[in-house]
Amino acid sequence: MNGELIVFLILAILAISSALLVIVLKRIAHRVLSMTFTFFAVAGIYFLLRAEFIGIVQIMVYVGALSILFLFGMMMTDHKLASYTPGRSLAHQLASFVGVLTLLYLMLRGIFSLNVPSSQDISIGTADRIGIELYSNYVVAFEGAGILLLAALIGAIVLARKEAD
Amino acid sequence: MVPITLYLALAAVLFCIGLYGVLTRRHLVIVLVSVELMLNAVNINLVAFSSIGPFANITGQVFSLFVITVAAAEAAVGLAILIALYRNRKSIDVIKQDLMRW
Amino acid sequence: MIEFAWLIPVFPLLAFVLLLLFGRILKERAAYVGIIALAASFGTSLGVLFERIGGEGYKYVVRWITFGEHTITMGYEVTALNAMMLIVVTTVSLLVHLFSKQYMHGDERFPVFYSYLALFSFSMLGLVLSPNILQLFIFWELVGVCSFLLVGFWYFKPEAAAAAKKAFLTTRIGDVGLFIGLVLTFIYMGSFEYETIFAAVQNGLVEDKMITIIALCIFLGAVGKSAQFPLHVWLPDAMEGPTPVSALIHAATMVAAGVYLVGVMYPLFLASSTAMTVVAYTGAITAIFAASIALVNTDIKRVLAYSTVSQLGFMMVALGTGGYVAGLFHLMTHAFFKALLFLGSGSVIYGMHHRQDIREMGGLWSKMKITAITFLIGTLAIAGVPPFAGFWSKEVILASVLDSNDPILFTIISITAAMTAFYMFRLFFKTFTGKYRGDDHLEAGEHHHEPHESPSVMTIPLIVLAILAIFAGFVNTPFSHALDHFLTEGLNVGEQAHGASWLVPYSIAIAVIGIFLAYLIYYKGTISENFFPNLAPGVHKVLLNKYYLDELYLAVFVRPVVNLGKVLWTIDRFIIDGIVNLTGYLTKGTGYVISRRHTGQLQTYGLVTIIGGLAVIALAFLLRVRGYFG
Amino acid sequence: MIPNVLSFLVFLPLVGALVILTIPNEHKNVIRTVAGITTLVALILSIFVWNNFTRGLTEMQFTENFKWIDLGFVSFNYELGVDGLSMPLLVLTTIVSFLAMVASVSIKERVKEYFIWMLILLTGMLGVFVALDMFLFFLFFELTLIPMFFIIGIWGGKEREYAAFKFLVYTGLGSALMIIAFFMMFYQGLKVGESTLNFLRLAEIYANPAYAAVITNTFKSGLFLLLFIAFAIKLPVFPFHTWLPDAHVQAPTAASMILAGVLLKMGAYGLLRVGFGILPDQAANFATLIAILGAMNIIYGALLALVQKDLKKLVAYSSISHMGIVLLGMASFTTAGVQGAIFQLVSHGFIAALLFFMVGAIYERTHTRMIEELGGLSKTMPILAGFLLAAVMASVGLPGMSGFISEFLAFTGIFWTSPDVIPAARTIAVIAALGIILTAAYLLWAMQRTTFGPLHQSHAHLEDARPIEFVPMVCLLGLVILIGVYPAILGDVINTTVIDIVSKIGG
Amino acid sequence: MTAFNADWSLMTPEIVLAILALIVFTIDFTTGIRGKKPFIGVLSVISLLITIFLVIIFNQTPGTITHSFIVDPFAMLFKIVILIGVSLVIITSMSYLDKHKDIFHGEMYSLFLFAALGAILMVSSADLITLFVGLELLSISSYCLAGFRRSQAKSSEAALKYVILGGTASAFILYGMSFLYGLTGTTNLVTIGENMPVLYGHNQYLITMSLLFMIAGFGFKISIVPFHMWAPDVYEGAPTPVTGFLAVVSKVAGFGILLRILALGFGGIYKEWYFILAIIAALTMIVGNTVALLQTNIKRLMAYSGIAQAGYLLLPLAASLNLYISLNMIVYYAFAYVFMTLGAFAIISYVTDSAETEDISSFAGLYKRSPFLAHAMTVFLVSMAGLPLTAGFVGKVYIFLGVITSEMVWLAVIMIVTSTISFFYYFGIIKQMYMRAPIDESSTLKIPTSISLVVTISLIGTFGLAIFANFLMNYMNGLNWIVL
Repeated sequence: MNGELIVFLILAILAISSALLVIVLKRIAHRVLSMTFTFFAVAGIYFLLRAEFIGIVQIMVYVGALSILFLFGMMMTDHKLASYTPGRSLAHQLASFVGVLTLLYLMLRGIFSLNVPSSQDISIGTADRIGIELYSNYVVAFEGAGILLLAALIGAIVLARKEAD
Repeated sequence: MVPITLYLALAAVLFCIGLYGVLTRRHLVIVLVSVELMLNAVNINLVAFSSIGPFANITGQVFSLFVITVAAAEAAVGLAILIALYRNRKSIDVIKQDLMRW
Repeated sequence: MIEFAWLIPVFPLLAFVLLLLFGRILKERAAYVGIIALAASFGTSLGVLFERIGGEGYKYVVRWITFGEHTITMGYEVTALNAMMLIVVTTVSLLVHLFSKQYMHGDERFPVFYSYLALFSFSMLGLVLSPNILQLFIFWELVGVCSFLLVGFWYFKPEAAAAAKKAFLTTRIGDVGLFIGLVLTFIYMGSFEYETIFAAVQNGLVEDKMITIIALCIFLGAVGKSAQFPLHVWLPDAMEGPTPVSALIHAATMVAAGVYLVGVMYPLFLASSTAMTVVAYTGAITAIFAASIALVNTDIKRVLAYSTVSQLGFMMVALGTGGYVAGLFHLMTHAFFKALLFLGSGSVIYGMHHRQDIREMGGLWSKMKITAITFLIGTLAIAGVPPFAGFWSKEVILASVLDSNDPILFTIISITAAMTAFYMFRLFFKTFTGKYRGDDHLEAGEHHHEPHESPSVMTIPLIVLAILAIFAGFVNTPFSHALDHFLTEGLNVGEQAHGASWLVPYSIAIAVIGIFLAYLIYYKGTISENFFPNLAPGVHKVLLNKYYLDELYLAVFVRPVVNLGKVLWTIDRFIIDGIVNLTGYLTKGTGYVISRRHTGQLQTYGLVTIIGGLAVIALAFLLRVRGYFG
Repeated sequence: MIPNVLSFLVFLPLVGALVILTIPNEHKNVIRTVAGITTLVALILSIFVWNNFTRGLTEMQFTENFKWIDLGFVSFNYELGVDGLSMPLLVLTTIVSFLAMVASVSIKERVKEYFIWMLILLTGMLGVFVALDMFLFFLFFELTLIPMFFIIGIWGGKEREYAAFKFLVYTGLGSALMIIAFFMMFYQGLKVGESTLNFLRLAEIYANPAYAAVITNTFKSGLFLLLFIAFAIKLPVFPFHTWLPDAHVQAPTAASMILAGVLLKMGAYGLLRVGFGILPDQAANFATLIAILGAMNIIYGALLALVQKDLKKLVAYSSISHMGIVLLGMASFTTAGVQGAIFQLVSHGFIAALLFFMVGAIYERTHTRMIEELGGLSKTMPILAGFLLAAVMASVGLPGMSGFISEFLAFTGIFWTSPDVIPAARTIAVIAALGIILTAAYLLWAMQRTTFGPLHQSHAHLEDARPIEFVPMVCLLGLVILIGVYPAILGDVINTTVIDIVSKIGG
Repeated sequence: MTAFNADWSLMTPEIVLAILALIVFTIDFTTGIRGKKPFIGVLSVISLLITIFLVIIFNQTPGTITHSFIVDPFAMLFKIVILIGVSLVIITSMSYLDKHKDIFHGEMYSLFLFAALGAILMVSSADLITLFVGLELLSISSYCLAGFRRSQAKSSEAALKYVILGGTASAFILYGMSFLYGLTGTTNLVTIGENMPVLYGHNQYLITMSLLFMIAGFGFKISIVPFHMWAPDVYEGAPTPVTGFLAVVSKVAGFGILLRILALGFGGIYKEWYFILAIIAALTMIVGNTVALLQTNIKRLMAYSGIAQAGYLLLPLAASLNLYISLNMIVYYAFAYVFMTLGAFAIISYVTDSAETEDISSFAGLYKRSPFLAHAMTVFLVSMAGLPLTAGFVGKVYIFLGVITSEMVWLAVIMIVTSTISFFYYFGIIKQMYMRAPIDESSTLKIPTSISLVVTISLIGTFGLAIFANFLMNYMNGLNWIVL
């Protein structure tokens, strides 16, 4: 059992550190890269949680699609900005830091105050179970999601479309 | 067997890192990335609960599926807006985006 | 006849309305409207008087207003007293109407003048006929307004405008006292009806202290109207008005209203010895005070004005010392001879082309005979020389003062009587005897006017009044107390004093002393005019400046009030309103401060949101813990 | 007997406004006539009501009632009715409004809008006086704000916008306090199971000793204080008066007439109807305060009027001073006093309207309101000067005019008050009485400087009163004198209600 | 019961709207991306009207599909409000689009329709997932719409701010939801609501936290202080009809969903959170009304006024009242709000366009240039200020009465005082219209039919709701709002 814990800790550290790197690194490319690592780590967490399907989706969508998307976005805009020093005023940064930290403290406090027995039998998130659930109880949401993607598509096209012609 | 609280803690940390990123980074792409981080944190929560939560069931993973979808859509739209903005302002520096104030 | 008494005031009222509407068309014919109306009233009041002497009274009232379960009525009533007053008022008024026709000739607002006169006559007669004291007060105020209008008749003269305001305001002060007095009367005696009030007083329903207070309040009103000290200051200024007005309002009728009021409320006063004393002494002080000023004043009308004040003082003394009849008797006689004197002076002024300073006159005896003779009669009357009217009334006053055996009062009155004789004859001598001094005072470019006798329309009233001034006194002499019985019957006003036998010679003596002194100084000149002034220059100066009372009032009352107003206004604008505006600015300020947080930086927004959110939630829970929100 | 006559009366002006809305701008005279006729009809209707009003009844008359908005736990009802308290004010409103309409001929531009707003204003004012439901009352009370804002803000003087906003927000705040008090009052009633917004029902509930446990006296006192402040702003009572001079001075003549003639009265009416009607004991407890404030108003207003340089401001401050008499009368809690207060409401309504009209007429000719720039006006315009003099005399409280009656009654009342209602009543009264002198002082002084004295060169050739101007002047003066000479005509209508109000204390 | 044997007729309106939206989009798609397409606008409006009709038909009888989709009066009324709102917005934008060539017409209409779909889906969903999807459908469409004036930097900037902060807000909501799910094991609000009291007993802290996270998130969507910061900028930058859309539709929908969650999910532990809303409401009213005093840009001003209005709308929730009464108030005021605000926005959109400035001075002398618009605007402003004879007045008094009866006098005082303050800026606009001379005397506005249509409808609504309030009230009094 300890093995699982170790794996978890590795993944967790990986996730957190690469997430921090996203914040602190200078070169934009590096940042996006470290973001990818974060997503990977998270995917790992999912596997650790026996949520295979979600894990795979995570890898496909985030690592696959989104990272590329962000890279494109980064390229289509200027990357010189990357060399800037993080320009927010110190006061601002400090305030944000304090604020976020307080929030984090409150959250963690809540999380550790959690007094429920975590169930022993791990329910395995296989595709079929998810599929059945999806098409039985959440079909409405599913259809909605379809429309949502369409809307996003239209919006994205309209906004990103070149002004020419 | 890893206690659920650790997963939740991890999620909380990621969430806050994302939030901090949103609040302080100048590069808009990174800001968007940070938002994605927050959503990821949420996902960890959901999946953790759905696997080893007190009332473990599959719903959580379905939920996270939707979250991922939405996150993707949001990212796409976000980047589209980013590009439109870049066309207009020739900059994606957050600090420069203050045509409207007070 | 007597039940038609209501017609008496109505005639002038009609005249007033008529003139108001058609004055512009009527032009100077307006005079006839007024004269006819007054003649009618005069006739009616004669009839009323005779019936009243026949012994019948009459009273008629209608409901005026009801509040709660109290009802106040209005109407008219004929009593012995007001029957007499009706005659006095209508007579003088009628004569003044006649006189004015010539005197005001050529004035562009001639009809307006007559309409005012009519309105005044209406108010005065209404006052006299009032069955209760509230109605009396109503007309009391109305006559005040008429006086205001007439004094300010030549409104474009600043002095006139100022004088009018002064007259109204000063009397107003007294009126407020009277007003409070009335309210208290109503509260304590439950009615404004004279009978009820007197009954309440006699049956001791009201404690004496309150009676005194009420009496004094009412007397304050009288002080204002009758120009008693210290509220007398308005009357001399009121001489800015046309002379006939002075004759009618500020000599014969309105100023006497104060005395009349005291007379009407006499039982109330009798019930409070304090009140009586106050009345008596106020009268005495006023009398000698005014007389002393009259000694040195050189404006023919003002001298008369001060003498009026002084004479009113006499009446008050009389009433204050229990001389009910004495006071009212003098009121009647004084009305006649003072009206005579004023109209006389009016005639003189008319003859002198509107110059009033006696130092510019002199030697008019030859130039305007009738005026001079009638004026002399008036002077003799007021000086108290038998057998003229003034003598008799003054004699009774002395009697009642003596009867009250108060040596101080008696001396004051005696001295004042002497002074009266003196200054009146000073006036007469300087005006009519000696040589004409009009030309000495000609200013550059002003050419000589020959003084001339006034036309008959002016002299006839003089003659009529002169006759009255001679004979009016005989209604009440030590030998026949006709008026005495007439006024006092069925009325509880205490026993009337009939002076000791030596009073007649005594009063004659007093008069003669005064006259003789005047004769020596101003006719013979054996004593220089400047003898007394040089003797005590300070006193002379004080007298010339009327004891500096006007200046005093200005400094003590008027200026402080105005300044207070200014201060308050500043406070109002900058502090009270300032606070209001400040609140507005503060609100805007808050908005500004908050809006500055909207920097347009989305990350600031996020930050504010996070911090703010935390703060709000913290606050919420804090308050919760503190026990708000139950 | 017309059914729902009150509704007709209240909404007639609104209909008139709609009619005018359909008339094209350029037909100014048509618009004027329509407005005039509408108001005239309203006036006739109100007089009809006045005549058919049964004297000597305490009950509401001509009542109408139907559920308007049902909220389940309570319903906003449409309830109308008049009693001796509202009857005179109703007629006052129609009369003053009609004359104001006549006075509005001087309005030359944007005639259409102007009359529309005037008519809406009229609806609001009438509604306030006949509404028996708190919500309805509040509705009409607020409704008056909007048109007045426009009238001051568009047709006003130099500072018009400032004045308009000040009026809007300041008196708006007043009605805000009012509605708070109203609903708290309602809620306390709801607690004892009585869900009503009707003034009369609430009066019964609050008088009912059975509920004393829930509706405590402290609560009542707080409520009364709130109400008092709310209405004090409208009345206005020192120190809440500062909106009044601005509004009155800046407003066009007709609006000033209505402001002083009717709008101020709404405050007093509310105080009597709600404050005294529902919380008589508390009113009695605060009587001393009210009396002192009344005296203060009288003196303060008079002193400020004394030093004004602007004739219209002077009149405005005189309004403040005269409202003091109303307070004084109310506070006395005697039939005489309260009746005096109501008399003062009516009489001041007419007198102030007349004064403002005169000032307006003078301003129209001389184009100045500064007292020192006037003077000797009697020479060029004797008739106007004459009427001004009459108005001033009425304002001074000359007997034979309505002002005297109210002063007399109010002072009788305050002198009469039992010491346990107001300890130092007489002292207060005597001090207030000094105000009478001051009133005479500032008004006559103003006269001396405007109509009397040497003529100011620039005003050598001024046109005297026009025929149309005689209508308001004669009517108002006539009414003032009528009431002054035969007050019973008004007194009989109010007396019963007054007795009713007074009888409530200690009950 | 699973989705297969559920009564799908309940969903007819949504389904139909989805289909119609797709049809509209396809037509637009086939007619090329450029050029004016008024017919598309008309089509969209028609489809919305059809949907309203269907809503009224099919949502009369309460019912549910797998407990994730609920139909009840609450849902129905909110749907009607929303759909009316969207239709008015679309009609307004028809004239707006005529002036602005740089906007793709068809796409705009389609996005409006999708947003509407999301909104109505959201208000009638009782399941966190469905709800979330609906919400995001609405939000994402709104992000895009805000940035639709692609040539305008302001527009893009607005969209950017909106999308980033909106995304963060979503994250907050989701984070809160995740705990809710985790502790109950279900995403169904009804079930959650049933377990809530017990649950709260065990995990007081976490429940409160998740609630607060959600309040923060939804607070952002309905722009209440302190989550309102984005609103002014976005409102200013977005195309005016979209501003109207944000101010009305997303706000009302947001309220609907917030109500749904609080009522269904957390109704059991009401006492634990109402006071937070009370404070938020107070702040919202104060901030909104005071800051609005200084605004010179009309759209920005409307943003702050909208914030203040949100404060009023929040009051019934904050005041501890019987839920049904609160719902009465909110729904009534929502109706009033839709009409007065969209009426105002129609006029604003038209006037600011023709003046080519969004400064308040663009309204100068409007009474001369177009009396009708001026008078109408006056009515709407008066209604927003809460003065008589308008729906705003009745609604505000009603809410005020509610607050008083909940014994939160301080809140009532803040409400009434701040709304008195609001006179300043609402009448400030009126001042511009009536007491200022127009910039150029000559120009009289030719009002397009679409605008006058919206204005007229809104006028009728604003007055009708006030005078015939009883119809709506009676109907609502009889309602069993939420089927559990």
